[in-house]
Parts: sequence; structure tokens; C-alpha cells
Amino acid sequence: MSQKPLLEVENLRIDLSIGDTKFPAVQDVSFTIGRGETLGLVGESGCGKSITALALIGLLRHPLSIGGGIIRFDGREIQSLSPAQMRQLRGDRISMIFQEPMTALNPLSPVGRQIAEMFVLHKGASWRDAERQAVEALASVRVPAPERRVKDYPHQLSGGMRQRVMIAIALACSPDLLLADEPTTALDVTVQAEILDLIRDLCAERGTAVLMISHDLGLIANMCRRVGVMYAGRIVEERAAEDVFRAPSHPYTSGLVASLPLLGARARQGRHRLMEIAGVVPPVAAFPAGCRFHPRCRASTEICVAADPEVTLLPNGGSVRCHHHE
Amino acid sequence: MLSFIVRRLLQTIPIILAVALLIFVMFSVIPGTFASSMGDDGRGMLDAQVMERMNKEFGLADPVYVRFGKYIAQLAQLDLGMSFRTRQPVSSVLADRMWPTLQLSFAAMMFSIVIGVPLGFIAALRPGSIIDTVSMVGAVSGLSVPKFWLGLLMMYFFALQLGWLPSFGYGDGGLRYLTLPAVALGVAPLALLARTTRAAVLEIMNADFVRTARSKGMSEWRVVQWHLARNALVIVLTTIGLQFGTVIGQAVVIEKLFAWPGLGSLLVDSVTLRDIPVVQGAILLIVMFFLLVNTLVDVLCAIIDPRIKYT
Amino acid sequence: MNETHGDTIMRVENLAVHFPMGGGLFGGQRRWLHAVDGVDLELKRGECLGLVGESGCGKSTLALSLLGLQAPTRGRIILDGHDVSGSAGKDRKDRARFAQMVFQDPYSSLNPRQTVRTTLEAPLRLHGVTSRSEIDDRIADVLKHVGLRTDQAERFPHEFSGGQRQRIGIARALILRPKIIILDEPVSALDVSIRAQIINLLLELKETLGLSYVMISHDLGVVEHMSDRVAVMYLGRIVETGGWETIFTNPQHPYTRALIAAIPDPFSRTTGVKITGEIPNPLNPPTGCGFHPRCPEARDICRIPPAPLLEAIAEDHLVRCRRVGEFA
Amino acid sequence: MKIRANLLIGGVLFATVILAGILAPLLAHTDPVMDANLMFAEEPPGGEFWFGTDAQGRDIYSRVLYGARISLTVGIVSQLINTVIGVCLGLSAGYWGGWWDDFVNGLTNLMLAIPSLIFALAIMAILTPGLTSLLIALGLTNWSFTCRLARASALSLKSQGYVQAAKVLGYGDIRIMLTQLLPNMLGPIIVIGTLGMGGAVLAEASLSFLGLGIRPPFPSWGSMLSDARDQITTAPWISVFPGLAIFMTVLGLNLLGDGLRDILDPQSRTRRA
Repeated sequence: MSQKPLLEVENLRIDLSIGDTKFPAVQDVSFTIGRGETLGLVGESGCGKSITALALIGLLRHPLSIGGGIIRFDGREIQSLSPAQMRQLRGDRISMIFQEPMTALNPLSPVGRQIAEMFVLHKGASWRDAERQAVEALASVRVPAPERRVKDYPHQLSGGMRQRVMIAIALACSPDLLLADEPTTALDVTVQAEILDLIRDLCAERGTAVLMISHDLGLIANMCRRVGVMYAGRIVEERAAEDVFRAPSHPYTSGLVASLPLLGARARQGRHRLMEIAGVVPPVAAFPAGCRFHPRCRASTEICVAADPEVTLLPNGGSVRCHHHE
Repeated sequence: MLSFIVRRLLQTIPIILAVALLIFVMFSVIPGTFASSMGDDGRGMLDAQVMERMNKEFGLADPVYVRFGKYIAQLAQLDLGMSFRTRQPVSSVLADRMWPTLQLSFAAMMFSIVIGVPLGFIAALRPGSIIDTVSMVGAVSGLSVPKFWLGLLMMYFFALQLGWLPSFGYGDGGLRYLTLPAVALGVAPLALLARTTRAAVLEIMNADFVRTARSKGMSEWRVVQWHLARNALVIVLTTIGLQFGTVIGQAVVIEKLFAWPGLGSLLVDSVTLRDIPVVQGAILLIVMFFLLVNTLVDVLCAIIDPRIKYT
Repeated sequence: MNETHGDTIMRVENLAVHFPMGGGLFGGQRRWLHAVDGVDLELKRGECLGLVGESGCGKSTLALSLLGLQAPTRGRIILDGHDVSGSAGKDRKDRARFAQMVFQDPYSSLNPRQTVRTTLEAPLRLHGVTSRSEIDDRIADVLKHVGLRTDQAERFPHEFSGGQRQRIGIARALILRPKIIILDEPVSALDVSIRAQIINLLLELKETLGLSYVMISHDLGVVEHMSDRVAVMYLGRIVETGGWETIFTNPQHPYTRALIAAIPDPFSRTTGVKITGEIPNPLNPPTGCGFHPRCPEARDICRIPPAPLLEAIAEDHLVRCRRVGEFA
Repeated sequence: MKIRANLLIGGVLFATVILAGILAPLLAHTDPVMDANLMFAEEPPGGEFWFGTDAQGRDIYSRVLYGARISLTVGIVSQLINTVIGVCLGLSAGYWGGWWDDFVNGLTNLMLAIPSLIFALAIMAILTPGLTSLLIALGLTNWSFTCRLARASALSLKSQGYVQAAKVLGYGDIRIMLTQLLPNMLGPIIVIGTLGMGGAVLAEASLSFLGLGIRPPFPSWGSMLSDARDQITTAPWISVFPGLAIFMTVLGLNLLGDGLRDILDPQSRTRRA
């Protein structure tokens, strides 16, 4: 078996077309995911984390399009694949879970059938066989009484149950890579904990690599070995998960960590005024020149306005994109 | 399932009763009765004795609520009263005229469904294409054209100039006679169905579950086949049901233009002559037919869409 | 800590809100949804009471009835010594000057067709402030408090960012100079990097204006940071209440413990004790303790009706659990 | 940014019709009613009579111009009545809910069950034919879509934070409906109103065509077509121009409505295609 990483993304650029103008919603994004590895992408709304995932699975739609860079999956550049080849990959080897379990399933189709479609599409199974496998798939995501639940329609299931169905669909063909886009944001905390456990366990069993996307830094750090922090279309810092909280290197990351009221912090240290990050998240069409974080950054100097910082490798692993990193 | 259908049918009864009450009250406040309107018609005043006799004969001398009570009681026995004009039972007058109207309405709807729905579908699958642009320009024109004018023009070209089809009348009730009025009547619902179908398909195309379907690795054709068609159908069916009402309403004009012996031309004639029992009966029949079609549509939707509960 | 936590500004006694479900002409049997089912609360002056629970636990309905937007089925609400339970109509205006609300979503909570000035001026006029100069002064004053410039008052909501919109929402809540503010998930719809600004602002305003807060949130980190006292709700009932430190360092109810354990710990990849299953249908709640189907500590005794009582196990620490004495 | 073709064309068409109606006395060659001259009956278009003459020898061009006045009056006024009824009922029903909502819902279903043209026809039957009766008949029979839309908007808007906030601030119900709900549902209502105006113009033409609306000799496009039917073999132009005028007016309104929908109500294309 080759030691090449499962997924390599180099200098990915995603354009947002507004009229005739194209704005880089994602730019110079590079990362790799090894087989069975878990990478987290964390960032605020509009930072480009979700569309990065959509680009990986080839589901960007107008007004978004890949504007440059290379996505190499298992050694093959996916941009060079024909639509039919891409379809074979999608679902079978790369699959995705979306944020909204309420709308991500077809309301007019029983969930069992929606799972069974995977076996018909990718394994050439007959519908009868596929329906049987769907029961097993539902059982594997720990849905009680799966042989009855397969006949249910999405509206008969709770949000947590629907997200389990989504996971069953996504993992039906034991893919190499699972893209999980805010899979628990719409769920209650106790349900979230169960769903996260489920993803963790099932992917470990199957050797599936995970790209986990969330705005919740704590969740990402808990779930992933490595974390990429995105801001305004760029990965500003990529580190081992523990380091992101303990010793953040980019001013944005450290600002974010200091601004979060972490559970247990007050009990340990008493109430501090939270550190604020000034300003607002810029919209895609108004990303600032130079370092995109400079208007909100405490450490900003002239060079941050003038020049785009390069990626710097950090001594103990990881990288940061900042002129003044710590 | 059966109980669902029965319940939906039962739910239409209050509406039918309300319609009966509404038109009854409306025509009870008419300034002047049939008898006096005959007087207006230029045939000279009827003498008071005749008027009184007629009012009595048709039970018009009683107070309004008594008349409504009697009316409803008769209605329950499917007795719609007697035509002022022909003195025939209204029900038999209506029975003669019902079939041509049903024929015309169904033909118009079939024409609009068979062309409109696929057209909207194709347009939505290729948004911005020539076929999309042309069909949508066509659709807005179809919605805007007065149908009796269109009928008149078609009558001129296809019947009078080209001589392909008869210009008016029921004839043997066959396709040759049906074509022109059905097309003239069907153009507007065709246009509306094309637009609705297109909008519905476009909306579903952007739905999250279609994105899920794509993420499974389905081809666009599979997505349409497995996930899009049924969902669009629910919206289209509802529109079809509502359009039936509009079509029957508009049939009035087309029947008059093409001298089609249906409920519509009967209704216009009866209104002009204030033959009120016939007017009431015709409207009630049209409303009942509309409700029946929509109940059918509801049942179909409930079969397709599991979110609609059988309650 | 300052010492203004003196007297009680709001007391809720045995409050319940039940909604009729179903019924109607051809519908089935009419049933009652017990959204809020016997809640006792006390809010002290200058205090922030954190109300924690998952979706459907009744915390939003409770907030609406505190504001007089939802008539309670039974129970009493005592604001500053006045019983306002059965009131409506004219009292709506009185209550408006006493209690206000900050909403979760800064986008849907501002009327897109009104400038900031209109949003702030109309309530003043409604409440009898008609002098031009007084209106201007009060608007300028409240904008200054929330960190906006006076010249921004002429703008429409869409010209502001999410964080600024939330500031406008706070200004609207402050304009009538209320004593209590209900905060409904005040930061959860905001970008992560903006939340600290709003949390700090709210805490400052509480001190400078002497406000009391009832804060609804599912974000335990925010609740711990902001609250003085905490109440945990489950299926329309309070299952545990106490000072923030008690709740977060010494939780006793298994549900509270599960909630805290469910928060992903950024420093470890392990997870704490978790509960399974989902929140039961409130139309058909479990017998006995509502939490027993999901409770890791449940025994037969927990299934026996009636529901357990909210009992004090220590000074200012109440727990609704029959087995509370049995676990350390 | 491409200028919306439908808005532009629709606006131009509608503006043309309005101008034609307003300026009819200046543009017309003859009096539309009085100047009948059997000497010039059924003259084809051209020369002195741009659109030809009808069976009574009246100038069709002048009659079409004056016809715009009737069509526009009926279209605008009756749709205005419909909109007011629909908004009042729908807004209050959606906001208040309860028995009032049930009642309005029942009324709307009732209105939907009677095809509107038939309903208008029935009303015309009990009134004396004429402009006022037409306004009443068409103004009372076509509010159900507006009502449903206003109700649905009110239902979704009343859970918005700013409506809740207005309640918390002590606003009365009427004030909330007028200041918080109405301005935010106006866009879609204007769209429906514009499309409904086209429908009213068509309905007026239909009723007049049936002899139950504007009666001859007054120049309504519909009644002109009714007269023209008998001359379809000998003088087809009599049918062409009034019909074309109706078509252009309604097309203008429909295009305008579509264009306004793209601007005012971008999310809901399916609500009523």
C-alpha cells in the first residue's frame, strides 16, 4: 500500500461570481488528509469551510466554481475526471453529511429506500437486496427497531434520528473519506454528543477519514487530531488539536480562544472580561488586501496591510499564515 | 384510506350549503322577480293578476327564510325546482347540458396538462436556454390573451379561411367540433401549468435533499427520476385541481362563442332572462363538480405525500 | 461581587402553560401539551438567572409568559410585589416598562422597513414621551450605552452587521428603561468572534443600569460565564436550581450532569457519561420522573407517579430527583 | 446587471395603455359613441380610418382608445377593492388566529369553490349592467388569493422577532398589524395585485362580451368584440384591434407583475406561478 495521503489539496481557489466579477471566496487553501485520519476545519460563517467541502465532492454550483488549484484524491486529480467517473467516486468513496437533517432527506421517500439507493447505485444490488442491506445500515447507526424504521418517512423521525439516517447513507459504501459539514449544529447538546460518538466510532471501524467542519472550536478540538482554522477564505493556522487551545499561534486563533467562555473556566479562574475581537467578519466581496485579518488584528503593522503573509512552518509541527505569529 | 375519502367528501358539504345559501340570498334581494322582469322585456306590463299567480305558482310569495328552508329540503331530494322559463324540472335541464360542459372542460384540461407539464419540466431542466425562453414568453402570452378573442381568431382561420374544422356548434360532439373550443379554453391553464411546473421543478432542484441525492453519486437523470418527479407532481396536481374551477368558469365565454350547448351558455341565457332556479342549479352543479375534482386531487396528493395525514 | 443581590424583583409560583393540540370539527381527540408544568422561580434584583434546557423543554414558553405574551394556565407571576398573572390589555403597556426582551436572531428581530430611530422612537411615543428633545436625548443615551453612534440612527437594519444588529436589539430593549430583561439565546446566532463583544456589553449594562436578567441559553459556557443563579429545565419542569457554582461544580440531577458531560472537551478526545435516547414527546410524557427513560441512574422507583418534587438538598440548591441522596 | 426585460416591456405596454386612456379625447379622430355613419360601415383599415370602421361605421381606432378608459378603470378600481378586502381579512386572520381565522378560511374556501367569473356573472345578474355594477362584481369576487397570501405572510411574520418585540413593547394589535406586518408583506401583495389587475381586465372583457358588463354602444373592448363576431366573415379587422388591445394591456400587466416579483418577492416563485 502506498503511503501517499488519501486527499491532497493544493492552492485551492473557489470563485464567487457576482455579475461578471469573480471574487475568491476561498484562496490558497492547501491541506492533506491521510487514510483514516481526522482533520477539522473551523471558522465562522462565510470563511469558506463549507464550500471547500462541496468542492471536494464536486457539488459546487453556480455562482460558485473552482477557480484554480489541485484536488488529488487517492492519487487522481478529481478535476480531470469525467462527470461519470466523478459520480462513481461520489457516495462510494467520498460522501458527505449536511447540516440540516430536516431538509436533507426527501420528504416523500421512506428512509429505507433512501439508504438502499446507495447499494443500487454503487454496488449493483437489486432493490430487494438493497432494502435488506438498508436495515443493516440503519442498525449500524444504532437506530432501535431498524426493520420498522426503514419504512418511516423523514417527517416521522426526530432531528437526531434523521441525522443518523444521513450517516447511514454516507457510510453505506464504507467510503474512504467522509465530509461532515456542521453535522450537529441543528441538534441539542445531548443528541450532539451521541452523533459525534457515532461518527467517531463508525469511521474508526471502517478506516474512513473524516473532514469535520464546524464553527465550534471546542467540538473540532475534541473530535479531530489536526485542526485547520479558516478566516476569510484562507487557512490561517493548521495545528495539532491540543495546540490550538494551549498555544494558538495566529492572532485570530488566539483571539478566538480568549473570547470563548469555556465551560469550567469561571469555576477555575473566576470571571474575567472576555477578550473581544474588534470589527466584523468581512463579506467575500470585501476581503481586505494583504493579510485578511489585519483590520481586526491587535498585532497589525504596515507589512500586514501591504503584503500577503506566506505560510510559515512551526517548529513543533503545523503551520501558520501570519507576519507576526507567536 | 376510504374513510379519508369519505371525510374529505363530507367536508365539502358545508361549502355546498354555504354556496346554496349565498346564491339563494343573492337572488332573493333581486329588485324584481322573474314575473316583473318579463314585464321589462318590452312585452308590455303583465297585469297584476298574472304576476300574482306566477309568484304563487313558484312560491315567491313566502318570506325569504321559508323559501330557503323549502329550497334546502328540496335540494336534499335532488330537486332543484322548476325552470321559470320552460317549466321543466331544473335537474333535467341541467342533465342535458352537463355532458357537453364536462366534455369541453376535460378536453381543455387534458390539452393543457399534456403539453403544459412537459413543457414546464423541460424548460426547468435547461433554464435560460432557447426552449426555456420561448416557452416562458409563450406562457405569459397565453395567460394574457383573451380566450374568446383567441377563439374568434381561430374560428376565422381554421374554420372560415382554411375550412379544416367546423366553426361552431356541437355537431355530433366529436373531436372535430371539440377541438377549437377546447384549445381556446385550454391555452390559459396550459400557460399556467407550464409556469407552475417550471417554478416547482426549479425550486426542488435547489432543495437540500436534491443536493443529498447528488452527493450520493446519482446522475441528473436519476435525480429527476427518483427524487424530483414525485415532489414536483404534488405541486402540479394542486394547481391542476384549482385550474379545473377556472376552466369551468371560463367555459361560459367559450361556450357562448362557439354556440356549445353546455352549462355555461345555459347559465348566461338564464341570467339574462332571470330564470333563477336554473341559475342556482347551474352554479351549484359547477361548484359541486369543482369540489369533487379537488377532493380527488387531495386524495391523490395524500397518496403521494406521506406528510398529509389521513385525518 | 457587588452586594446589590437583595430583594426579589420577580417571583413565579407554580406557573403552568398548557396548549390544546388537535381537536376541531373533524379532528381527533383534543389533548393538552404541558409546555410549562409547574415552575417556581425567583429573580433577585441585579441578578442574572440562567435558564438551561434543550429544545422543547418549555424555556421559551416560560419566557413568553413572563412577558405577558402567553397567558398562563395556572400559577402566579409577581413582578416587584404586584401579581400580574391574569392581566392583559392595558397592563401590557405597564409590563412593557418593567420587562423587556432581547431576541436570538439579530436578523429577524429588527423590522427591515424601519430605521433605528423609528424602532427606538415609536415605543417612546407609545409610552407618552412626546417632547422632541427628550426623545432625542433618550435615543442618543441608549445608543451610547450599546456602543453605537448617534448618526447611525438614521440607517436601516440591513446596513448593519449581525453584532451591531444585536446591539440595536439591546437598545430597543433598554429604551423604556425596564428593570428586567429576558435574554433569549442572546449570542447563539452571532459569529463566534462577535459573541464576546455582546457578552461583555450585557454584563456591563447589568452593572451600570442595575438590570436583572433572565437568560435562556443552551450554551453552558455562556451560562456559566454570565449567570449568578442557574435553573435547569426538562419537559416543562425545573429539575435542578442553585447558584452557578453549585450547578457547574456540584451538579446533582443526572440530567444536569449529562448536559455538562455532553459538551465536547477540547483538551481530550474522550467523552464523559452520556445519556441515550431523545427527549420524549411532551404530549405523552413518561410517568413518574420525566427523565427516567434516558436516565443512567433510573430505578423502578423513578417510574412511579407522581413526578418527584423539587427538594432542597442544601442551602439554595434544589433538585427534582428521588435518588438524589444515593449518588455522591 | 441585465435590466429585466419583463419589467421594461411590461412597464412600456402598461404606460402606453394609461396614456391612451388619458389622452383619448386628444388622440381620437371621432367621438366613440356618437359618430356612427352607415356610409362608412365596415371600411377596412387604412387611410382615414387607421383600424377601419365597424358595422355602424364608427372609427375603431377612436373606440379602442376610449375603451382603454373602461378597461383601466375596471382593472385598477376592482383590483384595489379586492386587495383591500383580501389584506384586511387575511392579515387579521393570520395575526389573530382562532375562530376569526377559521371563519376567514371558510370564506376563502367558499370563494375559491365558486369560479370567479361565474360568481361575477351571478352578481351582474342582480345588478343593472354598467360600470359601477362591474366594479362591484369584479371587486368582490377575486380577493381569495390576496387573502391567502396576506394570511400566510401574517402567519410567518408574526413569529419574527420584531413582531414579538413590538408586543413586548406594549403595541396594540392594530398598530402591530399596520406598522410591523403590513409594510413587510406589501411586496408580494403588489405583485399579486398587478397580476390580478390583468385578470380583472380580462374578466371585464369577458362579461362585456357576454352582454353582461358594459352594454353597447359604450366602447368597451369586450362588447366591441361581441359585436364584431357577427362580421367575422365580412370584416375580420373589427375583431382584431379590440382583442389586440386587451391582449397588450394584460400582457403588460402580467410582465410587470413578473418583473416586480423578481424584485420584490424573489424567494417565492412557486406561490402562484
